[in-house]
Amino acid sequence: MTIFELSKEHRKGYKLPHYNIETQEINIPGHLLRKEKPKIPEVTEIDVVRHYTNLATKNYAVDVGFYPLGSCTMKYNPKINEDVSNFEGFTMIHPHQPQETVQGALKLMFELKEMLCEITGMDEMTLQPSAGAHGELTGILITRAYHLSRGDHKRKKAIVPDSAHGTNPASAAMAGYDVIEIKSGPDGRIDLKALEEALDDEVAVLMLTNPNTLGLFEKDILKIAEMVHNAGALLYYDGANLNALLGRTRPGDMGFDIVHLNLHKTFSTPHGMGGPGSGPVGVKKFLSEFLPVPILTKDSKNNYKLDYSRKNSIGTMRSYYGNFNVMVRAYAYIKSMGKDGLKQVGEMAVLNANYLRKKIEKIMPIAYPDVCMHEFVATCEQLTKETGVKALDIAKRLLDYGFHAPTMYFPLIVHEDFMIEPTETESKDTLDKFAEVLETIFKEAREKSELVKNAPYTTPVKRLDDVTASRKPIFRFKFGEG
Amino acid sequence: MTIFELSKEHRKGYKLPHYNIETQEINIPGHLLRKEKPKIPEVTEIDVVRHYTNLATKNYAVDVGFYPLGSCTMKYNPKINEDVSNFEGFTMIHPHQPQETVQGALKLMFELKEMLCEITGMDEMTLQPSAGAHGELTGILITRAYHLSRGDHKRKKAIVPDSAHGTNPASAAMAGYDVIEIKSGPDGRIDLKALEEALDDEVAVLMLTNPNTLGLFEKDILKIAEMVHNAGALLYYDGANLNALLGRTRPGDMGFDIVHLNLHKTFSTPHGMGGPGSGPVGVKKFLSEFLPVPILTKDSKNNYKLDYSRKNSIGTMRSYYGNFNVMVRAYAYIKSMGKDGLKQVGEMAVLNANYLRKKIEKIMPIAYPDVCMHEFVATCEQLTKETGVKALDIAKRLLDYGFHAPTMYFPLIVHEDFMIEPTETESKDTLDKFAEVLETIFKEAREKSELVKNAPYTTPVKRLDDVTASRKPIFRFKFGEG
Amino acid sequence: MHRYIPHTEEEIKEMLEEIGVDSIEKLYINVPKTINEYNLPDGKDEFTIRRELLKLSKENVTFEPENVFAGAGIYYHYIPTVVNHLANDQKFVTAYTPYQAEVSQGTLQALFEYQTMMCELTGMEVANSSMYDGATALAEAILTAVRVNRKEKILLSRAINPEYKQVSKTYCSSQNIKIEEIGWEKSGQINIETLKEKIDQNTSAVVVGYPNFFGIIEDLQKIREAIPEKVLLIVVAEPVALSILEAPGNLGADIVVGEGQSLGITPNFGGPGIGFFTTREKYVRKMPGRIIGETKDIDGKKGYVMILQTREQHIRRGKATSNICSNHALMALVNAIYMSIMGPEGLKEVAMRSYNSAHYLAKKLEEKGYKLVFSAPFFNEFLFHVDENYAEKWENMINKGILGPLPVEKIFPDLSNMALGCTTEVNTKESIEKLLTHL
Amino acid sequence: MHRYIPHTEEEIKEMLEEIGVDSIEKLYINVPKTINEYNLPDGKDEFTIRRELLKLSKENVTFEPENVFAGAGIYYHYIPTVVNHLANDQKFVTAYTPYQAEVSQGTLQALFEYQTMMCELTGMEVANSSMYDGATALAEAILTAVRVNRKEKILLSRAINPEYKQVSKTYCSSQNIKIEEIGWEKSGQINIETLKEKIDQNTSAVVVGYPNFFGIIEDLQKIREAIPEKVLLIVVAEPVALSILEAPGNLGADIVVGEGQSLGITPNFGGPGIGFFTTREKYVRKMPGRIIGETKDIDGKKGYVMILQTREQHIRRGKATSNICSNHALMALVNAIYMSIMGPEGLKEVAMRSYNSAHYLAKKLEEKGYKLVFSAPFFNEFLFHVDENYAEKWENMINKGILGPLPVEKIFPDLSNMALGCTTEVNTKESIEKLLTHL
Repeated sequence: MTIFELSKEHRKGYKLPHYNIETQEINIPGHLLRKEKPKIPEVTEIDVVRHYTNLATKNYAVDVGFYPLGSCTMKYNPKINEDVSNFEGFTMIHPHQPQETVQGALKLMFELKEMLCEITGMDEMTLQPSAGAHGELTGILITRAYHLSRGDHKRKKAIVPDSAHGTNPASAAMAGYDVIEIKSGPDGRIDLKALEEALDDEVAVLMLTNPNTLGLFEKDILKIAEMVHNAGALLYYDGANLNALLGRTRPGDMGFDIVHLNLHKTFSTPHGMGGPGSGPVGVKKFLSEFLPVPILTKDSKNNYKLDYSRKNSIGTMRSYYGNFNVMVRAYAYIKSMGKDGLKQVGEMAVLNANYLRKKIEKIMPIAYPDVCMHEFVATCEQLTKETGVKALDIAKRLLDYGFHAPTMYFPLIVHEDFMIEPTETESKDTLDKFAEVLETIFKEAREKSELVKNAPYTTPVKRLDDVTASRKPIFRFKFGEG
Repeated sequence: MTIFELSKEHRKGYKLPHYNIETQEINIPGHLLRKEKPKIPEVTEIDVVRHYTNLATKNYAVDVGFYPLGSCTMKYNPKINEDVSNFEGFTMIHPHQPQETVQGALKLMFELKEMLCEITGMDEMTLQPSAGAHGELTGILITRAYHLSRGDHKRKKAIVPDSAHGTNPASAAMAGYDVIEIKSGPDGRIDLKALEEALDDEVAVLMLTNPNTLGLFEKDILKIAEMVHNAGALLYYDGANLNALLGRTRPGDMGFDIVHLNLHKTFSTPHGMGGPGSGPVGVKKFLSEFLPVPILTKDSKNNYKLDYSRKNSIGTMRSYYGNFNVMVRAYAYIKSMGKDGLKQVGEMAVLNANYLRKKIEKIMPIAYPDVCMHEFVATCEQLTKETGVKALDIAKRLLDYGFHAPTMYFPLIVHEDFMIEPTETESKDTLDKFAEVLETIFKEAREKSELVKNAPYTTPVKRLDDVTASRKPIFRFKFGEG
Repeated sequence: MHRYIPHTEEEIKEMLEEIGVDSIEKLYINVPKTINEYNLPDGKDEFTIRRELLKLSKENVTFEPENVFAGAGIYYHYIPTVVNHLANDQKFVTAYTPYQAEVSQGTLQALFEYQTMMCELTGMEVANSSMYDGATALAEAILTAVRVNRKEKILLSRAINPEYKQVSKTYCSSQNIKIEEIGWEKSGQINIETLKEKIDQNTSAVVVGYPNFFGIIEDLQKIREAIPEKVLLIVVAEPVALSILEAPGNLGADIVVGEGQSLGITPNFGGPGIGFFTTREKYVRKMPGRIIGETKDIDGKKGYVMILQTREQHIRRGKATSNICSNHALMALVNAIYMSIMGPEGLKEVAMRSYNSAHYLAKKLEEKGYKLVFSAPFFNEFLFHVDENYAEKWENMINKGILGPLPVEKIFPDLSNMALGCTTEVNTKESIEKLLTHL
Repeated sequence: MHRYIPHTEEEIKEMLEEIGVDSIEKLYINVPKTINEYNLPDGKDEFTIRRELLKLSKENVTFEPENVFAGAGIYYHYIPTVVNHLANDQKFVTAYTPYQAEVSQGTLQALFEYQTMMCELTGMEVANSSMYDGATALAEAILTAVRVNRKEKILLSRAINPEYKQVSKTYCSSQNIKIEEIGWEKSGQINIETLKEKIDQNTSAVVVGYPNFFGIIEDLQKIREAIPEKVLLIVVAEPVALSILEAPGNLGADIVVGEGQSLGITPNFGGPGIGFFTTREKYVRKMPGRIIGETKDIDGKKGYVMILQTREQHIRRGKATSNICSNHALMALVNAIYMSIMGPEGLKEVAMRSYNSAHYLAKKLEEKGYKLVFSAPFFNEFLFHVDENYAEKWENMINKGILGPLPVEKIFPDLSNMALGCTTEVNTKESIEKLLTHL
C-alpha cells in the first residue's frame, strides 16, 4: 500500500502555532498562482507513523544483520554518533552565521581535518565533498588545475586499472579526461609493463585504490609512484579501501598526491540507504593551493576560520562546507576509537577477511588466492557451468537465510564473482554462520537448483522483475490506477 | 536465538571513563563475596543492537497496526510526548532533591492533578499509583479507611458486577474485602433489583465502570448512586472506560466518590508491552483526608509542595511520587488536545465504535445490540457451533491479516466473544478493512475451517502451545541445553 | 478536527449514515450531558508544547552525574547510549501486554531473557517479568510469604528503605498482617539476638536488606542460620551490588526483591523504575505478576508465552495472587539491554568502582574528622555523623552543582545529624575532592 | 579490544590457526609499515565523548527559530516531531543503497513515493531519488541540458544563489561549457531583453530561479515565451514556494531542480540538505542519479527496484550520465515524511504564512523608512537598502538572540548596503516587532 492510497481529502496531521499577523494582499499575477493542489498525501500522524514504521521493517540494514558488501565497508555505526550529531548546537546553525558564532563547528571541522591528515599522511584537506565520487571529481579537478597552472595543457588522459570502481572513470570523464583503462596482471595487481606503456606526457593522473578491489595490496606501490611521478603525472588514491591500512601505513607515505576518503565507510558514518556520505579530499602541500574553498584554518589566537583566500582554487564543489552532520559522526568515531582502536580496526578487518577467505575457499575458488587485505573475491563460475545457478541466484538465496548478499559481478575482471568484505565489527560466529549458509546453498544448487534459481522466498517480496521495470519504466505513482 | 547464545567469554561492549582513585582494601568477608560470575551475556554493541532490533520487529504495536482491544484503549501515542518526557530536566532529577530544586516537576504534577480533577469532576487526587489496578487498591483502601474512621467496622463486602474487570475483585480482595458479584440484567447493565438485594449495611463499596465492559452506559447511574449512598456505601469508578465520556459528562457528576484513571489508556501514554502505566486516584472532598501522601499543593506564593501532613492517610502506595515520566506524557497530551480536542476524542471514539458495530453485526451478532459507547461485544458462538471454529481461532487468523485480535472471552457473561474498542485515532478506512477481513475469515471458517483452526501462518512463530508451557514450565534459559 | 484524529467531515457523515442516526448527539442515549466544555485551555501545537515543557523541565535543577553523592534507593549510573536507542523502539513502547503471543515474540523473548538474567544475578530459580518498584515488590513478597506460611507476623529489619517499609505497611494494613521491626547492632547489621527472640510460630518471614538502606552488607548466612527453615527469608537486594556480593540464592534466601532502577534506568524523579521479584520454583504458584515461559509452536519452533496465568486476576479474579495487571515491562527491557551491553565484567567493574569510590570517600571524610556511624562492611553507601548545620551546607552544595550526601533525617526521622553518602562508578576523584572542599 | 570490535583473544588465536599463520603481522605481506602509531589521542568512552561534543555544540550560537530572519538558501521551518522519529529508524539509517531490492523495499518504496511527491510539487514527469544539494543539482542539470542539446552555452540568471553559480562553474570548468550571466531589471526579475539578445544557436539552456535568490518570483511564462523551444528552461525552485506558485512544469520548464532542505530538514550548518532533480520523461535517459521504478515480483506482487541503471557509473563507467554514486537518500526520506505529515494543505499554510509574514515585515520596514530594492512580487525573501553601519547592527542583533536579515554583501559581493530579509511560518508577530526595534 502506498501512502497515496491512504490519503483522504482534508485529513490533517499537523497544526501550526497560533498566528496573528494581519493578512496581507497577495500580489502574484494569476498565471503564476498555483491552480491545482499537488497530490501530496492527506493523512494523519498515525498513518504516517505506521506507514514508515512498516516500511523500515522491510529493510535489511547493518542493525539487522551482516552485510558482506565488498568495497562498501558496512561496519557497525555506533549509536552515540547519532546522538551527538543531533545536538541542537550542530543541527540548528545557519551557514551564514558570523564565524565567531560557530566556533564549535569550525573547531570540530578543523580538528577532523587535522586528524584525517594524520591518518592519510596528507598535508591539507577539504571536507566539502559530499561523497566518494564527489571527492574523486574534486581530486581530478585539482589534478587538472595543477597541470594547467604549470602551463601543461597536453595532459588529457586519466589512467585507471580495469579493477577500478566505476566512479573512477566516470569522475575522470566528468572532469574532461579521456579514460585509459589498463589491464591487471595475472596476480590481480597493476601490470607494471602495461602501466609503463600507458604512461606518456599526455597522462594527467593514475587513479588507484590500494588495496585494490580484489583485496590485494599493490605491493609495487612505491615503484608505481615513482613511474607516475617521473612521467609528470599525479597519483590519486581512492579511499574506499582505506580500512585495511589503518594503523599500518598511509597513502601519503606510499607516494600518493591526492586522496579522497569515504567517511561513511572507514569512519563508520551510516550509509542512510545511499547517503548522505562525506568524501574529504586531502592533498600534498604542492597541491594545496588548488583545493576548493573555504579551507578551515586556525589563527594564533585559536580562532577558527573559513579561509576563502586561495586564488588558484578550483572553486567550490557544493554549497557551504559539506555534510557537516556526517563530519560530526566521523569526529566522534575517531575520538572514540583513538590511535589504538583505529589500529585494531585495520588488523581485525584484515584478520576477518583472511579467516573468511579460508572458509570460503572450501566452497568455491578465490579469484586471486593470496593473503588478502580487507576483502577478497571468490567465483562460483564452476558451479554456474555445472548447474546453471548464477552468482545472482546465490545472492538471492542468501537473503532467505537472513544475510545480505556480497557485492557481485565486480570487479569486472572476474566472472560470476562475489566480492566479500566482512569488516572488523563482525564476529567469528557471524563469519562461521555465513560460510555455513553459503555451503548449504551450494549443496542446494547441486541438488535442487530450481530452489536457488527462484529465490528468495521469505523476503517481503519475491524476486523482482527489474528488466521490465527498466524497459517499461513506471517512474511515479499513477493516481487512479491503483 | 537467545542473547545468551551469542555470548563469548570476555567479549565486551562497554567502556567506562578513565578512573584514577586508588584501590581501597576490600573488607567484605569471604562467604559474602560472589564466587561465580553470573551468566549475563558477554556481547558487543553490534550484537545487542541487532538482537533487540530484530526482537522489536517481531512485535505487533500501535505503531504497526490496529489494536481493537476492548477496554484497553489502544489509541495512538503521539511522539512528541516521548520527546518531552525524555528531557534531561525530567529524567535526571532525584526524588530526594529539595523541593525548591524541582519546582518544574512539582508544577507539572500539580497542574496535571488539577486538570484531571476537572476532567473527572473530583476534588482532590493522588498521582502515586503506578497502574489501574494499583489505583483500584488505593481507592479501596481509602474506602476502608473512610468506613473505619466513622467507627463503621462491619462493612466487609465489596460489590462488583459480573461484567467487571478482573482487577476489581482482585483489588477488593487484596484490601481484605469479601467480593460479592452481582449478575447483569438482560440489557447488559446492572440489575437494580439484584443491587438492591445485595446492598446491606455490610457493603463498603460498589465498584463500577461506566460505560461498562459491554460498552453500554449504565443509564440508571444516578439511581444507583443514590441506592449505594443510602446504604452507607461508597461508589467507586473504574476509569478504564473513561474515553467514552470525555467532553460529555464526568464521574463526579454521576455520583461517584472515588475514581481511578488509566493515563495509559485515556491519556494516551504508551503501554510499553505491559507498563509502566499510571493510575491516579481522585476523590470527593470528604475522602480527601484518606489519600496517600504526599499530595501536591501550591502555596500563596506559587510555590509547589509535596504535602505529607495528612494524618488519616492510608499511607503510601509505592516509593516516591509515582511514575513521573508517564505523567509528563499525559500532561503533554492533555495540553495538546485542549478542551475541544478532548471532546472530539469522546465523540469520535463513540462514533467509531458504533460504526464498527454496525459493520460487524452483518457478520456476527452483537451481544447487546444497543447503541454502544466506546466499545461493544460481539459473539461468534453460532459459528463455533456450526464449524468448531472458536473465537480464539478467529483471533489467530486476524493476525495473519495484519490485525491484532480484539479482547476475547471477556466479559465472562458472553461466550465466544470479542470485545472491540476501536478508539478515536483509527480511521474509517481501517475500520472498513477490519470488518472486511473479519468477513473473509468467517467465510474461511465455513468453507475450510482447518485453515482458521491452525492459524496463524505468517507470524514469526505459528500457534504456540501454552498448555504445555504452563504444565511443564520453563522459567528461564537453561544454559548448556541450547 | 484535532491532528491526532483522522476523521474528515465527509467521513463523519458517511459513518452516521451507516449507523442510521443523523447526529453524533444521538449516540449518547441516556448519557447525561453535565458539561459543555472543560475549564481547560485550548489545544496547542507541538511547537508550543515542546517549548512549554522544555521550560518546565529547566525549572528543575539537574546535576552532572559525577557531582551526585546521594543515593538512598535511586542511583546515578552510567547508561550506555544503546540502551535508550533500543528501548525507545516504538514497536516495544507502543505494544500491549503480550496476550497474542504469536505477534509478541519480541516482548516475550526479551522478558524471558530478563527473567533469566535476574535469576543469574540473584541466584534464584524463577523471576517474574516485573513489579512497579522495589517498594511494591517487597510488599508483594510479604503477601507471598503469608500465602506460603499462612502466619500473620513479619519481622522486618529497621534498616530497610523507609519508602519500602511504609508501602509494605499500607499493603498489609487491611490483611491482618503484623509487621514488626528489628533494630540494628552498632555495626549497622540487623540485631540477630533480637531477631531470634522475636521469631515465633506466627512468623511467616524475615525481611533484610542486602546491602541495607545504609549500605551495610547484612550477613545473610548468619541470618539464615538464625531463623527456622520454614520461615521465609526475604532479601531486598541492590542489584548492582550483586556483582560482587554472593548471590542471596546461595545464602538461603527464599524471595529476593528490589529496585532495578540502577540497572540502566534514569532517576526519573523516582519513577518509573522497576521492581524485580525472584523466588524459588516451589513458590512460583504463590507469586504475583506475569511470568514468561518457553514453549514450542505447532512446527516445533521455539517460542515464548505468558504462563501460569491462572494465578492472575484476569482469570482468578478475587482469588488471584495479586491484582497486578499493568507491570513495568518496558523497564525490564531496559534492564535486560543494560545488562546485555555491560556483561558480567562490566557490571562487576561498575560495582567495584562504586565500592572503591565510596570507601575512598569514607576514608577522606574520616581524615577530615567525620565519623562513620556504623562499623560493618558497606557497599557504596555509608552513614556518617554531621553537624547541626549540615542541612545548610547541603543546600549550599546544591547551589554549587553538587548533590551531596543526604541529610538522612528527612528520610529517616529518628536519625538526626547524620548524612548518607553514596558513590557510583560515575563519581571522579576530582568530583570527590570538590565535594570535600564543601564539607 | 575496543568496544566496537567483538574479537576475544581466544578467537583471534583460533582464526589465525585457521588461516595458517602465527601472527597478525604475517597477514601484512608486502605492506610497508610506515607508522607505529598515529599522533592521535587514545580512544575515549561514551561518557567523555558525549560531554566533549556537547561542549563543542554549545560553542555555537543557536537562535529561537522565530528570531531567525535569514534565509538565502537555508531556512528555519517547523519540523513535526514524527519526522525525526521515523527518519531516525536505524533500519533506514544503516541500510545501504538498495542493490538487493527484495530486502530493500522500505527504502525503495519510500524513494518512489518521494519521487512522486516531487513530481507533484514541480509539475514534472520524472524525478530522481536525490542529489547532494541544490547547487550540485543545478550543475548536473546544466550538464544534462548540454547532453541533450550538445551546445556549449548556458545563460544563467545573475539572481541565482551565488553558491549554486560557483558550483555550476566549477563543474563546467573542464567541459568547455560557457556560462553567461543575465542581469535583472529594476523589478528584480531577469532582464528578458538581454536574455533574448544573448540566446543563439549555441545555447543549450536558460537557468532562472523561482523565486530567485532575492525572493523575486520570475515570470516563467514570459521567459518560456522568450526563448526558443529547443533551448531547455532550467528552473531552480524553492519547494515551499511551489505550494502557492504555479508548478514550473505547467509553465514550460524542462528541468526543475533545487534544495529540499526547507522540506523538513534542519539547517545543519548547510549540510546535509538534499538536491532534488525533476525533468520530463523524454530526458530521463540523460538524467543523473538513481531512479526508482515500480515493478512486480514473480508472484505478481507490486514491488520497487532501481531502474535505468545503464545510465550510471557502476555500469556505464566513463560514459555514465554522472559519477554520482552515494546520494542523499536519507534526506529524501525526511522530505517524504515531512510532506506526508504536512499534506498539501499544511504545505500551503506554511507557504502562505511565509509569504504573508514577509510582506508584513516589508511593509513595516517601509513604514520605518527602509526602501525595498526591487518592485516585482516576492515570496518570503526580499532585499532592502540599509545604512553603512548595518553590519554592526546585525551583529548587535545576534547578541540579542536575533539572526537578522543578512547583510547581502557577504554573499553577493557587488551588492553593498543591502540586506536580505526572510520569514517563514515560524516567525511571530512579536518576533517581528522585536526585530523592528533593532532596525
